[in-house]
Amino acid sequence: MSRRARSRKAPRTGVDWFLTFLRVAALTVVAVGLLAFIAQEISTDNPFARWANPDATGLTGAQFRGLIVSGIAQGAMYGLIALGYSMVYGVLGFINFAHGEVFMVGAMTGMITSNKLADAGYWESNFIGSLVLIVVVSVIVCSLTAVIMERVAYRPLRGSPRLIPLITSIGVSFFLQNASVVLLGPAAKAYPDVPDWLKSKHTFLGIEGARILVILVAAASMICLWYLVERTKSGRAMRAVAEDAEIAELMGIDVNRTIVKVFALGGAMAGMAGILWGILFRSVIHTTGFLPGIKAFSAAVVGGIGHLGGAMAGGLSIGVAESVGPLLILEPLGVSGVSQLRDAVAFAVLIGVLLLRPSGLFGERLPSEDRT
Amino acid sequence: MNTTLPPTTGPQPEAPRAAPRPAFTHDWRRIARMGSVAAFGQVFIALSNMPVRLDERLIVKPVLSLGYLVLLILPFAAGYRQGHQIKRENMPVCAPGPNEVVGGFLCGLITGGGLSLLAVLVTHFDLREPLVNWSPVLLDLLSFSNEMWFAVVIWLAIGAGMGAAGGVLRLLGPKSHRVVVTMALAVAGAAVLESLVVDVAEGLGLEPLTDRLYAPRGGVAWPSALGLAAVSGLLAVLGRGRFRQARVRHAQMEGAQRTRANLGLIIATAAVLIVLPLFAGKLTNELLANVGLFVLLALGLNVVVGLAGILDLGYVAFFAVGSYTAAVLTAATSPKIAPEMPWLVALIVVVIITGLVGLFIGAPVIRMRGDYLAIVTLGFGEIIRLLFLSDWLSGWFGGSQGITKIPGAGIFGITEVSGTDPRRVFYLVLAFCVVAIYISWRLERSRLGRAWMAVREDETVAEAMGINTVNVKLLAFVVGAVLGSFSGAIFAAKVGSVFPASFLILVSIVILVVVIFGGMGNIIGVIAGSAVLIGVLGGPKQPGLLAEFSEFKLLIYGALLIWMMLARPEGLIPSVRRTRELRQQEMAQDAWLRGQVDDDDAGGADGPRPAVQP
Amino acid sequence: MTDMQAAAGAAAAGVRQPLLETRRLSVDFGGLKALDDLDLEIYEGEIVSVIGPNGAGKTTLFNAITATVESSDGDIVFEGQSLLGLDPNRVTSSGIARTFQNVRLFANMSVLENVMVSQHCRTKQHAFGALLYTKAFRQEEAEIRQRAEEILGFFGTRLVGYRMDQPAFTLSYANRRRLEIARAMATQPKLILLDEPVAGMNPVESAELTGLIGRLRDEWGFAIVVIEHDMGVVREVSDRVVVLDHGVKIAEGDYADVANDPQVIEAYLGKGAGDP
Amino acid sequence: MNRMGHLTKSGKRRGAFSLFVSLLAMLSLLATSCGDDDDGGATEAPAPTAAPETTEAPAPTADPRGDPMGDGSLGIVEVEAGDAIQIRSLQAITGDVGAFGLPIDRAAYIAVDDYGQIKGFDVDLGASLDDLCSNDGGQAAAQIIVADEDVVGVLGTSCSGAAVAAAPLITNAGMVLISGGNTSPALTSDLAGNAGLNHSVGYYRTAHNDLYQGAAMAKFVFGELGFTTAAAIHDGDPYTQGLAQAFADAFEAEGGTVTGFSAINKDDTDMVPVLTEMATGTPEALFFPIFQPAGDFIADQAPGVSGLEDTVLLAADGLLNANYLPLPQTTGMYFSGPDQRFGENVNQSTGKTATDFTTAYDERYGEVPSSAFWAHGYDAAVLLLDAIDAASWVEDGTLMIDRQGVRDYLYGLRGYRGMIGTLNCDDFGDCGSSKITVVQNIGGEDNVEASLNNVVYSYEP
Repeated sequence: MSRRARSRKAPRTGVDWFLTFLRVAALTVVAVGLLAFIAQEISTDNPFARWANPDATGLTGAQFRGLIVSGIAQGAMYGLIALGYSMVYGVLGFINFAHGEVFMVGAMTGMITSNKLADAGYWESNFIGSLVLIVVVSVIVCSLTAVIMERVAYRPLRGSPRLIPLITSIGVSFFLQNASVVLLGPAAKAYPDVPDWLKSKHTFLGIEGARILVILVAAASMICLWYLVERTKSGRAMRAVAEDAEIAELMGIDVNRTIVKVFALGGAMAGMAGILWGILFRSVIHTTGFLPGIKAFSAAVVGGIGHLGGAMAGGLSIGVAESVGPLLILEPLGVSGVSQLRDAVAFAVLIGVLLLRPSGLFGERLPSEDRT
Repeated sequence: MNTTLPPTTGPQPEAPRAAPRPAFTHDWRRIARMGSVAAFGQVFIALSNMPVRLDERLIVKPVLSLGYLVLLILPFAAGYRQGHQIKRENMPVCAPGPNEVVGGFLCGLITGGGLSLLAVLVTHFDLREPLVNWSPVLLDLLSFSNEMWFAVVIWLAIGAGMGAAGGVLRLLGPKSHRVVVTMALAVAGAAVLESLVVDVAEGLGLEPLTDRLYAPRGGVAWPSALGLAAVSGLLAVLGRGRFRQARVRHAQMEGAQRTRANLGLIIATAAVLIVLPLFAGKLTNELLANVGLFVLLALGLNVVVGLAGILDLGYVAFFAVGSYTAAVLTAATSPKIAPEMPWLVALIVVVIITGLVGLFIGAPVIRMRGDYLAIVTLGFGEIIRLLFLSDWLSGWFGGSQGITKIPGAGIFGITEVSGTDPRRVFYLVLAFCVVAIYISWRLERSRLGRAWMAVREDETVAEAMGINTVNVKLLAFVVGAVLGSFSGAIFAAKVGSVFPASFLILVSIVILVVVIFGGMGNIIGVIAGSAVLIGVLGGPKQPGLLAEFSEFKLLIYGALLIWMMLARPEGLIPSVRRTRELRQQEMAQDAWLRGQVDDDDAGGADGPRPAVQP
Repeated sequence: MTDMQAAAGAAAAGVRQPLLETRRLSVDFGGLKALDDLDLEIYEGEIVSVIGPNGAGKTTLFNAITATVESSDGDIVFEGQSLLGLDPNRVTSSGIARTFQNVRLFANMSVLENVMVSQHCRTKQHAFGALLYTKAFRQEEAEIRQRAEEILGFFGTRLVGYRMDQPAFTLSYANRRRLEIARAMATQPKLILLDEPVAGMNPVESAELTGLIGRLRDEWGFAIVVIEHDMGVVREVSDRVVVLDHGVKIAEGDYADVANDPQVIEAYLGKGAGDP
Repeated sequence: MNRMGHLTKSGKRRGAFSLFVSLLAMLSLLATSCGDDDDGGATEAPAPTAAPETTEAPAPTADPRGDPMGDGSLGIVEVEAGDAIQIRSLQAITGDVGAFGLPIDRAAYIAVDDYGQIKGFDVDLGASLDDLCSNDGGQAAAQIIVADEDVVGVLGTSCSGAAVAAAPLITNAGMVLISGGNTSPALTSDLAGNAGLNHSVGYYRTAHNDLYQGAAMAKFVFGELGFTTAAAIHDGDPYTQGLAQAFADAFEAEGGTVTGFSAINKDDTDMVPVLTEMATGTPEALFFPIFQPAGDFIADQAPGVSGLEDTVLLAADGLLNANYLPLPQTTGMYFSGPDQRFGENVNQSTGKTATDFTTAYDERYGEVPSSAFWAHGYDAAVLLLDAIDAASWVEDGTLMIDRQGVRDYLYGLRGYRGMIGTLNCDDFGDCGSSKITVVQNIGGEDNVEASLNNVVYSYEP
């Protein structure tokens, strides 16, 4: 059903007409906003620029670049988290809602370890070593968390109606988030200060070092993961299970083990993202995982779920869209206080993509039973 | 092997009982595993500060506080649980004996060991950073204000004792079992319901009674606790399981008899709900009103999730739209909309607008796969809250300053319902709950309701059977939205102000927990779920009877959701249909074993009707 | 059954209009042609069997007719109206019902409810009727129920009695197949598409069902298209047999003609499977 | 024993009703027999049900009153000998806002202890209630409070949103609500003699009105720093939005230009978009009266955004705390807030100074107060106790408290020397000292105290 292309047909029912209207309206809003923005950039005295928003000022090149870079850095983290969603969805066909919390656990672990290291003085004296250490610790902790989660909450539910594991994962998400509150306290917790080269803006093209680091590490992780999944035996097992678990089992693949590996890998990626988050924003709180988690899932869907490259691309799209969207499209349209609507823009991107291209930018790769 | 498998529901067939197992042959790994899991849980609870906070709440004064109770329950449960025998076909069930007690003892010992270890660690290491509750206060609680070694010994002893007690519970016959459970429930219930009981007793002029029952400043006084236990134990003995019998009888009733019985129950419940608030004070009425608001929300979500099988995580959007529409239309202070409408008139507009918003949100999402739909609705819920919050639309909705000075809900000029009089709010909520119950009850048993169920079962086939799944699902979405908006409109009139902060995603999740906990697809279950969760633990911003839990409320909600899904996915009070769905394999097997499945070679179905229906 | 008489009259007059007609119907699965330029006519009151080796495109044909998959080319005409572009539910309400190869009941609804819910497209009462509990609503509910019981009664004692209130998943395999047919009947179609109705049944059961298929046409006036592997059943029920291979119609005619068609024999033998 | 027999004989046979009756009988029997065991609780305050009744009767024309305030129009609360005067504390004590409300809540307990008895009667604060920093939370908690008709006054709330819903309930019940943390102008007045939208008679506060703080910051930026352009960011909280708006209005009134006014969400971490939005107006100063952690990110990321490199960062009391000031990126920032130079201010009723208070606080809770309004909370509590003292008299060993008298005392308050300075209540319940200071952060772990005292501008209307 879901694969049925409807493009060939004209709208038939009221719902179809409405959806067509929505698609057109969404595209119109984006187009008009963008045009007004471009008009603004050409000249702020332009009547078209002033049409909706008389106070419009436009952006300078440096500001625009800043927006894009911050969007990419943020999006790279969404992408890393999205990989976990995408892999689990690809294999088990359900949203592990709690994956965002695994990311939070990673950021928290990093915070605790780095503060201990800072107390011991090692953080200042050997920053790179400390960084590697906290990454290792956080990756291990996150993988473990993900694996335990799978064992305790999801494995007993395999084969039950679809919504059941989804609801369970909402429970797990809630539990982890609030466990962090009661164990670690509700206040935001800071990472120790990072060296100046991460904060300085003169590293490369005036981009902050931390953002470059985030983008590089995310890219590297992505490549490693891609290699693991596409080029190794375990990776083949994963893809086989994703394709059809029953047949994979018949072919002698240990499905449980493979699923555990998928969770562990997803957890590792989330742990990595958690550390990057900590390095970039240097503060973590129990809700750190929730919205980024949902946006990361949106990213996975936007990219085409089950598709690794798609997850990354989706993450970058959502990151950049929520970064530039408010100023590029909403402000020229005369909306005030646009930054407040950032999350709304991110979700609007998700809805828009699903409206225009239901299987995501790169197409879905789903377990066989979900295709029909 | 699978310990997470729930015990099957319904009465177990009486299996032949073999002689008790010897006292010291155990599945040691099982004991070690259960003990350490429980120990881990103990340490988690201790470090979550729950015992310290809950220590303020006395159950039996001065012997037992809720704080210690939560620490005692785990070793007890572990001890009880390890005595559980996995039933296999043709395997005789061993009669319980010393084996269970010894096993419980060991299990409890390991569990208690967790806290003992914690006491040692707390003394020697300082982990206050990052574990905020790693403090001398905790040690003080664990050691009963003594030295560390005392804590070590006492928790080993307590753990072992509770574990053994759990084992002993296995030894008891069903009758003593019932008596013990009744006694424990009576005392715990009296303690939990304290403020409610006191409040109602005051209205009935029974203060002398409650003054004796409860110690000053809370908790059941220990002599009263003993008395209460004695009385309830006695009642349990005298009752001889009549309650259960009555339930079984009711379950077996049919046709007119059943209708009569149900009618009787409904009338009795209605009478209690109408009369009780008259005698109860503000406290009880406020509680009832809050529970009622959530019943309304949960009934609405139940239509969407329970009947049509659409997991809507942005349900709070409709609550918000209902509240804001009512606020904008009725409040004189609201920006933009000038003529202030009476509440009832506004309600009509609220219904129309929420219906439209339901359509607007529903149309794009309704064709999506179930789990995409969940996330996208969540996104819509957030978008709507952000729009209400935004500076951009603050000219309409007040932005972060919300809308205040919302007048109460005037009912035909007879009365005005506002937050100052929770009793009236409750009656108003009650009236709407009745409407909502009627709507969901009638729709469930109509052509539309059947179509919803078909869609929930198999959308492709439903479509192939001529059901316009898009329209049908959309209608479920809209009906749910409208029911939710009722709650919103009452909420606005009750609180007298609306702020975007009342409409976080959290609310959606809490409503979902309520529906799941109560039993998806079942009206009675949903009501019971709200009463227990919202009434006792409290809602997102509403205190419950156990206000001390407020810090841990969400944690408990999360744990409850997981546990419910693993152990009892059909909920507290399941709908028959839902149970079937979730336990299809088990039930099909059972039916087969009981010979209910027709054997085609043996001819048609005109044989004798089987005695028990699944 | 005046329709039938009219159709028969039309047939006699030589201007026999097919009930269902596919014109150069093609279905494309990413380059793989599951159906290729298929022309097919089904007339009123006719039982047509569609046979062919596995993967011949039989179920795809059903799916294309019921709009479960999108056809890439050609046209499907039912009673003179094109079905292209209709949603599956509209196809059903225009008068085509189907069963599924792998029985797909509403497992947790009772037997009776399964049949009642399938009358959805033939009934009108909406939410307001149910809420106000109007006379029309009650009347319609009673009618739905009565019709459901009547349909279930068609299967003898198999599905009536206490079994009507049992959830569908408790039924035996054969009864599930029967219930599927009952459900299809409840949509009040003119044409029923049966996808391997006797698959997995023992000989006694399949003989019984074969009889039922004939009665479906005779007593209820449905035109029927059957996909079947059991050649005994095919011989028994078919007025006409259509043979598909690789999405192409390779033969058409009565059973004897088709069974002796060299192309058909090759299609089966060439696959090395089955014996026509 | 007769009734016991009744229970065993007939309770068995008759249905549920007789069981119920027997249960009641049994309970009362039990209760009478254990009646003497209550002495364990004698030193503790009585349960609410055992507490005395409120008489709605008109005030006695009696002479034993001395000259207490009030005319009895709102009823008299009678406290019998041995019972305690009931007041309550309603603050945001859990969650992330707990850091703000908890010190105010604790201050109330310390104040009650410092104050001692009133006319020989103990004061009971009961268990703290949580306003959850929201209107619905505030209302639910207020409902619990007003269910107990013996309560005279309530200390709270922490958040203005909670007060909006709680104040009408509490003041309608004849009680007073005194807040140490609310600053919204809507709760009192616009300072020009017009009652705020949510003003209730019987509501008071010792915290300043936002309008003062907005004006103070605006005057500082325009007058002292000499800037003519500024931008403001809030986080969607009623408090931060109100303050940012007050600043923007005041700044324009001074003659400056507000080049940007926008908002973030509390959960946001990447501030580049909002900062870029602000940067398009190239403001000389950026005011963000928000909380942590969002405040950390703004201070951290602002210098990196093109157009804001040299913008001066300004924040308010929400960030003026020991967690924020040591952050390296906040060095040099300006913060407006209530005047925290309590110095040797002595509360005239308890004789305590701020130092006494913080010592006591540390002794009890093992930490320093985590927000700026604890002293306001302390003064609020003492004001309530003073008002009760002024409006009460003892009659036949019973303490009579005139609810109207409590209000009269508070509305008439002039020149009261509190810990936060001199308190005067206006007709709308604004009692705060209204002294606003702007401090500049010196920076570093060890300079928090010094930074708090590094006042660069002070404002008093």
